[in-house]
Amino acid sequence: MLENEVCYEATLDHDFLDEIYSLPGGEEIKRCIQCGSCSGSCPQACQMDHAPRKIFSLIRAGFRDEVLESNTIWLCSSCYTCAVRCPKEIKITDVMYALKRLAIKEGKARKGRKAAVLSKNFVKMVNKYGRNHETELMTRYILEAELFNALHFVPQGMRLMMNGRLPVMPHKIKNLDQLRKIINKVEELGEI
Amino acid sequence: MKYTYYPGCSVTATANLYQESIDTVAPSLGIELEELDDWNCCGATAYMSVRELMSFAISARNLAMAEKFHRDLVTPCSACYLVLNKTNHYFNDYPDMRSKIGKALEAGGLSYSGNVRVRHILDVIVNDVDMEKISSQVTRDLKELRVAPYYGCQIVRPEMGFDDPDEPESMDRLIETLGAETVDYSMKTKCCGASLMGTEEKMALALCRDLLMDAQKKGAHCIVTLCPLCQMNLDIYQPKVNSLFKTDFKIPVIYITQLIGIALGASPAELGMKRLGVKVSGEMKRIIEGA
Amino acid sequence: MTFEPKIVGFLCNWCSYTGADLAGTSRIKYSPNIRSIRVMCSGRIEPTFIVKALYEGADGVLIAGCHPGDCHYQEGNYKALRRYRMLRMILPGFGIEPERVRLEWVAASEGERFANVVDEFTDQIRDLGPLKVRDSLERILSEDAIPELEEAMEESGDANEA
Amino acid sequence: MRFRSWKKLWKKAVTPMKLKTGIYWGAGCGGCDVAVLDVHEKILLVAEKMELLFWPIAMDFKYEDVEKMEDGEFDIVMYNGAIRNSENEEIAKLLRKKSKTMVALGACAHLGGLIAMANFHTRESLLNRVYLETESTDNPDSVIPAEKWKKGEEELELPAFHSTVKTLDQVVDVDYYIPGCPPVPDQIVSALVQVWEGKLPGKGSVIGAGERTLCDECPREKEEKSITEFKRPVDAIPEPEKCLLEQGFLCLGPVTREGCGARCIKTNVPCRGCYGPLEEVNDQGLRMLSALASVLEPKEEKAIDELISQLPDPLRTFYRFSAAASILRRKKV
Amino acid sequence: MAVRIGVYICHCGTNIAGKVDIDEVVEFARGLENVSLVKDYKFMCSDPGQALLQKDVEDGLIDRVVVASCSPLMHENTFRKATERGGLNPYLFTMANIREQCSWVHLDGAETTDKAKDLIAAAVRRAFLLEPLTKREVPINPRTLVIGGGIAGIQAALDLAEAGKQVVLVEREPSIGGHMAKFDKTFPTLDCSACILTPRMVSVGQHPNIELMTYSEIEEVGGYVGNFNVTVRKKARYVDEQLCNGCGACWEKCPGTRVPRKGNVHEKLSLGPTTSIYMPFMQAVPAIPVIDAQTCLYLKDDQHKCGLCAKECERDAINYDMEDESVEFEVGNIIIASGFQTFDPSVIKRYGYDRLDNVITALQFEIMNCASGSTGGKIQKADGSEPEAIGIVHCVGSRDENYHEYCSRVCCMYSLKYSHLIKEKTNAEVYQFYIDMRCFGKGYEEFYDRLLTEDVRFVRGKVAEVTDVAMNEAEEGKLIVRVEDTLLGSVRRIPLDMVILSTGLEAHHSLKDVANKCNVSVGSDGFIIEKHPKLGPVATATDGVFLAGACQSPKDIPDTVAQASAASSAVLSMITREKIEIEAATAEVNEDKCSGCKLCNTLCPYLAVKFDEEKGVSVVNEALCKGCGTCVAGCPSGAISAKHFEDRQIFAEIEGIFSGLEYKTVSKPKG
Ligand SMILES: Cc1cc2nc3c(=O)[nH]c(=O)nc-3n(C[C@H](O)[C@H](O)[C@H](O)COP(=O)(O)OP(=O)(O)OC[C@H]3O[C@@H](n4cnc5c(N)ncnc54)[C@H](O)[C@@H]3O)c2cc1C
Ligand SMILES: Cc1cc2nc3c(=O)[nH]c(=O)nc-3n(C[C@H](O)[C@H](O)[C@H](O)COP(=O)(O)OP(=O)(O)OC[C@H]3O[C@@H](n4cnc5c(N)ncnc54)[C@H](O)[C@@H]3O)c2cc1C
Ligand code: SF4
Ligand code: SF4
Ligand code: SF4
Ligand code: SF4
Ligand code: SF4
Ligand code: SF4
Ligand code: SF4
Ligand code: SF4
Repeated sequence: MLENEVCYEATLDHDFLDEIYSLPGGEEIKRCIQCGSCSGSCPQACQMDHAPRKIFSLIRAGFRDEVLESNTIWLCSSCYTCAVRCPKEIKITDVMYALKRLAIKEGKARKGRKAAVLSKNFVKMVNKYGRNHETELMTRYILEAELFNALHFVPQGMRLMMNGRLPVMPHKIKNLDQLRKIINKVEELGEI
Repeated sequence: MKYTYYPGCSVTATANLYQESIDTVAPSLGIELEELDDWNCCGATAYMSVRELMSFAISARNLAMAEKFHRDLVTPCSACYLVLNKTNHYFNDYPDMRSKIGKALEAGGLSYSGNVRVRHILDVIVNDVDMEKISSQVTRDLKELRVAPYYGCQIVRPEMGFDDPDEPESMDRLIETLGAETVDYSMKTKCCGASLMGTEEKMALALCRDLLMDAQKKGAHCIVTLCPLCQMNLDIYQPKVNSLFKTDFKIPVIYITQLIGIALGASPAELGMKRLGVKVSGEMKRIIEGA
Repeated sequence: MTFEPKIVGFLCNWCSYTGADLAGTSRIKYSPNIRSIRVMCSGRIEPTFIVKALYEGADGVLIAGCHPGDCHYQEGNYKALRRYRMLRMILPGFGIEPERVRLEWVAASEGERFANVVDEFTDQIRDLGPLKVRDSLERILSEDAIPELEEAMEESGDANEA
Repeated sequence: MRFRSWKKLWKKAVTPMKLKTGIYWGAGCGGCDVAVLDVHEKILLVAEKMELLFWPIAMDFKYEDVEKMEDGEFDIVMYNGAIRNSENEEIAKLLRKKSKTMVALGACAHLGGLIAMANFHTRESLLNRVYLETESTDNPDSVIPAEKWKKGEEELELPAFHSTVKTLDQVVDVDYYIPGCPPVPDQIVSALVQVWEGKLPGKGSVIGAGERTLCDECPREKEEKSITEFKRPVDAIPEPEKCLLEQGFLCLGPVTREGCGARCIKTNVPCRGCYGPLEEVNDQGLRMLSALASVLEPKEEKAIDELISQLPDPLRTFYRFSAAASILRRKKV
Repeated sequence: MAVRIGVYICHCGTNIAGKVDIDEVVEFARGLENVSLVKDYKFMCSDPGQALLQKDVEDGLIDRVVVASCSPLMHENTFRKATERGGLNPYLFTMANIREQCSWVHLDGAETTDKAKDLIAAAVRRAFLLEPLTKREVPINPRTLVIGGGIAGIQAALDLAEAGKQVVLVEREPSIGGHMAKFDKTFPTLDCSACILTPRMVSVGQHPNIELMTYSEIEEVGGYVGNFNVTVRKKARYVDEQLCNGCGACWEKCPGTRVPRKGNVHEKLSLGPTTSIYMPFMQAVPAIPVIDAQTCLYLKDDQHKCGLCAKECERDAINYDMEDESVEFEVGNIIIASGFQTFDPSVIKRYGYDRLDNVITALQFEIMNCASGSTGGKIQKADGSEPEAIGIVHCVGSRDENYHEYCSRVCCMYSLKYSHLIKEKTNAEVYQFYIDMRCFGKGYEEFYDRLLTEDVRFVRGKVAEVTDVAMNEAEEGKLIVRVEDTLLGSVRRIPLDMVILSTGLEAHHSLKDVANKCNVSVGSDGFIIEKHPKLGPVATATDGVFLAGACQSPKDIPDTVAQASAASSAVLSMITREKIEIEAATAEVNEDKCSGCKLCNTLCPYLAVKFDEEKGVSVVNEALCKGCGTCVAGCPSGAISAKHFEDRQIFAEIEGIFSGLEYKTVSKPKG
């Protein structure tokens, strides 16, 4: 829709801006002046479908799907460079997180499938043990997302293993029950 | 000086060499770290990508447990440092978050009032420890060693207040205190790709390449870092960078606490040096061992 | 007959009184229930004025000043705001609904707004009903009252003479 | 306001005859009577100048005896306590009739005093609370005292419990006021001296106190004020040298007449306002509210509300002693 | 004697009479206490209407006047004057507004008449308690103080001096001229800055009506409009202004270095000599050098090593023992024209200022480009070579929440100016990195248009960073600007030889202090707050203190000069009045009641309430008070009263409104 076509207002989602704006961390987004300081600063900008600045203009115009389906949000490495430089103090990185969550929730994370798989498994690890278990995490990730590419991960794994940096057994925290109660309570309260 | 210590998951696994060196040097610096009992994963950046409130809630469990000690909470991991601080920020500045997190903690029999100060171990070393005390303990002459301090992202950004987000200098100062020479290069706060290494490897490798290249060009013998993820990307993936970009980097990437240990005369074994992917060799080896 | 409240307005000279005048020059009609008193600045308005008006018979009191940032005397309106917020806190203790006192910012150009505010406020007070503080006070006191001494003594059988 | 030493004043006192004096106790705690006793050895000197005819707390003298007196026979009557019930009021009227000078002694007679905080309640709720609801009440039959009580032959009449606490001057004409809860003994003496020296100010004046507010005699350092938080003395210990208000402790000194010697302030406790406001001030509570609100720091409605919500019970703090003398006087029903 | 109030009810044609039953109201007014006379008339404001009340006053029939007619904002003054003409104090008059706030806004009916009655009753009660007030006038000292000798101060001082008025011009630097003296060319006309400025500077230096005090600072300002007392500290310049003739012999031999050398260039660009004794720039006024005591070999320590300049000076003008000196004088008005300073970009670390050679500020570029500057007007890199590509980075420190939120207004234009100047002098490519191009003045858009044809490369985007890390051959040894070209949507890396940071304008570091001393406030942006953004842009909330130039907000030279002339004409209008009437309805502290609690001390917007330490009470300076009454409502002792708006007067009005009800309260007059 974005390319080579007239964009009809009726096809846009004009509540999108307010939706993001009302999330914690999104409170400054309406003030973006499209200066491009964020895109200029972003180490991943060139690989992104839309560099951060454009994400904000898309949000403003109501291009909901374009934003949520873009690879942009999955290429953000949380370096926060954009956020500290933004002249309007927009918490760009936090907005990226919000978009990631929205994309996962709505099943629009196609381009971020791998990252989403990694993240989801990470959550599983933490919920299961209370801590991350990197060996299991990587194994699960490879099985789920990179099965055909598995060999690719071997050299690094080996290098870690040989230097005694990959634990075999997970560490379970003692009061896992407490952690689960907290998690369940959040589930019950609902996200913000 | 006594602190509550939050190691973070990586330090117990892929970054165990970091922990080893911390254990070795902390006593000499007069830093007493008491590990927070039964701490859990802070959620890192991954958890936050799936569930926000939940990630803050589990992260706050640690803060709640730490609060009763009335001491600063110290972590060596930049990601933990960021996440715990961010939890504090969202907890303290967004009333809705605060009340929900509060309720969740309550379900676990905990409560938190938002008053734990979370600090990175670098902050503690450069700001709480007397620099002269460190320099007086230096036994190895590192004057010829050219060290490229690599700060990475999450210790200085978003602005945490103990150093400049664009031009941090606390580690530079520390390196000089240890008698080594800092290499002034522009990439010291540029991103290494972080967790993208898992999902978008090529992109992350390119970032590592730029970084290694700049450090090498400016004549660095080694890169010093303070984040498990940075260290892994630059160290374990260095061969991959070489094969992909036809480069020939052999730059050891060590932790700042390892460098401190070296300067103070600790043995490589005590510092976990043998666990490095890219081993110390050449000029650096000569300087360290020759001294 | 429906109850017609009496409302006292305290208006600052520069914005609100001028705004009220503008409603006049523009011939905008509004309820005749308000009687305004002009002061130079909303910062001059003391809580005693408001309470005094309620005591004397007002069913509602409107305070109006320049919008924040526009005060002719820079910050008088902020002082008015703070006094107003505090006064609202204690009025219920005297059995008076805080809604009977209202603070509004009315600019010199807001004649229509002034008229609307008065209409709205009048309706609101009309719904609340009459206040009649003094009525209430006098009624209560008369229940308490004992006859003047002389009468009392006479009634009790001229104790003096005994 | 500086007072001359009472001794010097004493020597100059030249009233030929002893003043016929009465002291009466209305609805009060008895503190004012004790304050009169607290003049200690000076009470003897008082006795030299005054003939105490009537003082129920200290001597036997019946109401009938008063009733028998000539109108205006008392040179001076000092009435302490507020008007709470019909007896208080009746006797106030009687004493007024029998005295040349009527003095309201103490905060209760002057302003209603502490007990006038009852005016924020109705008579019914007060009686219910006291006789039925308090935690320590044991009243299985839910008896509330009646004004008339009859058992067999015996008939007992209790004074009627008024719905509204009044100041003395709300029921009789008052010539002078001696403020304080309780008044400072020295001040009582110096007020009496004024009486027999015949150096009284205009009718209706406050005597035995200063002409400015307490801040004037308060020894603390005063600076420009900007209040960002409120604290209670239980929350923190005030710095001893600095103005309490500036530290966030709600001190009523600015709206309270001086003369007490800043008793509370000197013990690091904020003034609670017992000496009442100055003459020009119509309503002590509102005046304090206005002054206080003027110097709060925040400007935004939310921040203002947040700050003032830290005030513990503002109504009763502002009107601790002066509810009955305020413009509105009581809760409207 | 009993008070006799006269009530005059106006019909205003049918404006009032059409809605309000005049007869009924007249009847009602007659019944009011203390009213001894009631009249109604068709047009009270007409001459016969005024004569009506004037005569009754003259005849001694009444001693208080109430007119029930239109709004006081309309005719209060008219009737006050009539009252005064009749021989009564004008403050013994008051009005009831039964037109704007009654007949015009309500329907025909009993309510409207009732309201008119209430308003009249209120006015009558108020009139009963009114007190006579005397208007006071203070003379205006015709001398004016101008603080700051930039183009704003120069213009204002000359305007006044030309009109024959005395001016004292105080400048903190050794020479007047301000920023403009550092420029070579000015936008948009590109006229030579020195050519237009120097003659004015000289006129200031020579004008018989201007007393010039350079290298001086304001120490204290007391008093009020028309009568300020000023204390100025003249800093020691170690050169006697009377003796020196500016020959320059001293600095030619001076071994001290104010601006040291680094390689073959100076560490800092400088307009004047880089020695310890120096002239700020060659056209300086006064043309007297000054010794920089920090670097002078004689003055910097007790060794007194050098002393060469004293030997060189044939007129014995050098005086190493000179000390700061205090001067006091009186003026009637003050114009603050102390300008701005530029933003220090070293805090934006990613732009590399202070770290990377050839990253310079706009002001440095101005000096570099100035024919009399240290490079002789040559645009060159730190190593002396000519740059091949220059980038100009807009909005440095401006429009950025991390630094200054506001737009600095002039940097877009001077950046364009630089493009042109660079193109004129070198073969370099020029890049403009901008967020928005703000060219709104007369001839500005045309200037932009012209630059578009001069092959300047425009890139819309805020520069992310300036780095020296080369990614390819072409970038080797260059400064690289990384920026998103937002119009293309792609990130660009542009290799350059020189980067000019268009630093914004910010309030001068001394401005807050000057403002404090002059009793005016600065806003959150640091600039002085004008009286009204539209209608009082040259005045301040304090009478007698005016503003000109960039101390009010960033502005360019045309706006600065316009404002300076406006300020001087505002001052002239004050001076020609000779006297100024001071508000009579002011606040007043009853010293017998004030406890010195200081609660009121922060309340007055004009700082009119001050604490008198000696008496231990607060006092209102009536010359400063404007009668808002804020302090009155704040005083817990009731020690402050608002003349003409006293508590009891307002209480009486309230009682009046309700006097129709069964119960009545009557406030008593004072005493
Ligand atoms: C890099 C740059 C280029 C510019 N180019 C142009 C241009 O081409 N065209 C254009 O129209 N505008 C230009 N401007 C804007 C122009 O500089 C201003 O409009 C003008 O200088 C404002 O004059 P001023 O007198 O208000 O302030 P200033 O020029 O700053 O003068 C203020 C004077 O007051 C003195 N002073 C400061 N504080 C005190 C004190 N406390 N006591 C006594 N004296 C004090 C200062 O020393 C100074 O001499 C440019 C600005 C900059 C920064
Ligand atoms: C749509 C619009 C919105 C604006 N909004 C704002 C705003 O929000 N804020 C702001 O600051 N500015 C605003 N402006 C700008 C503002 O209108 C002008 O700055 C201002 O009106 C200029 O005032 P003036 O007296 O110079 O001119 P004018 O307002 O044009 O007044 C000139 C007067 O001269 C009379 N006149 C003309 N020729 C002759 C003649 N030959 N003989 C006698 N009389 C003559 C005209 O009839 C007119 O009464 C706005 C402008 C426009 C067009
Ligand atoms: S840096 Fe901030 S203001 Fe600029 S484009 Fe990005 S989000 Fe918008
Ligand atoms: S935080 Fe994300 S979007 Fe921002 S600069 Fe870093 S990678 Fe890019
Ligand atoms: S406010 Fe209280 S503490 Fe402060 S000066 Fe007044 S009496 Fe003293
Ligand atoms: S300080 Fe205040 S409360 Fe205490 S005795 Fe004095 S007047 Fe009463
Ligand atoms: S005395 Fe100072 S100013 Fe003079 S020539 Fe020597 S160094 Fe220069
Ligand atoms: S004038 Fe131009 S460069 Fe200066 S702040 Fe405004 S927009 Fe930026
Ligand atoms: S507020 Fe009143 S009592 Fe206090 S210092 Fe000011 S004038 Fe005096
Ligand atoms: S009335 Fe207003 S202007 Fe006058 S002194 Fe008081 S606060 Fe200041």
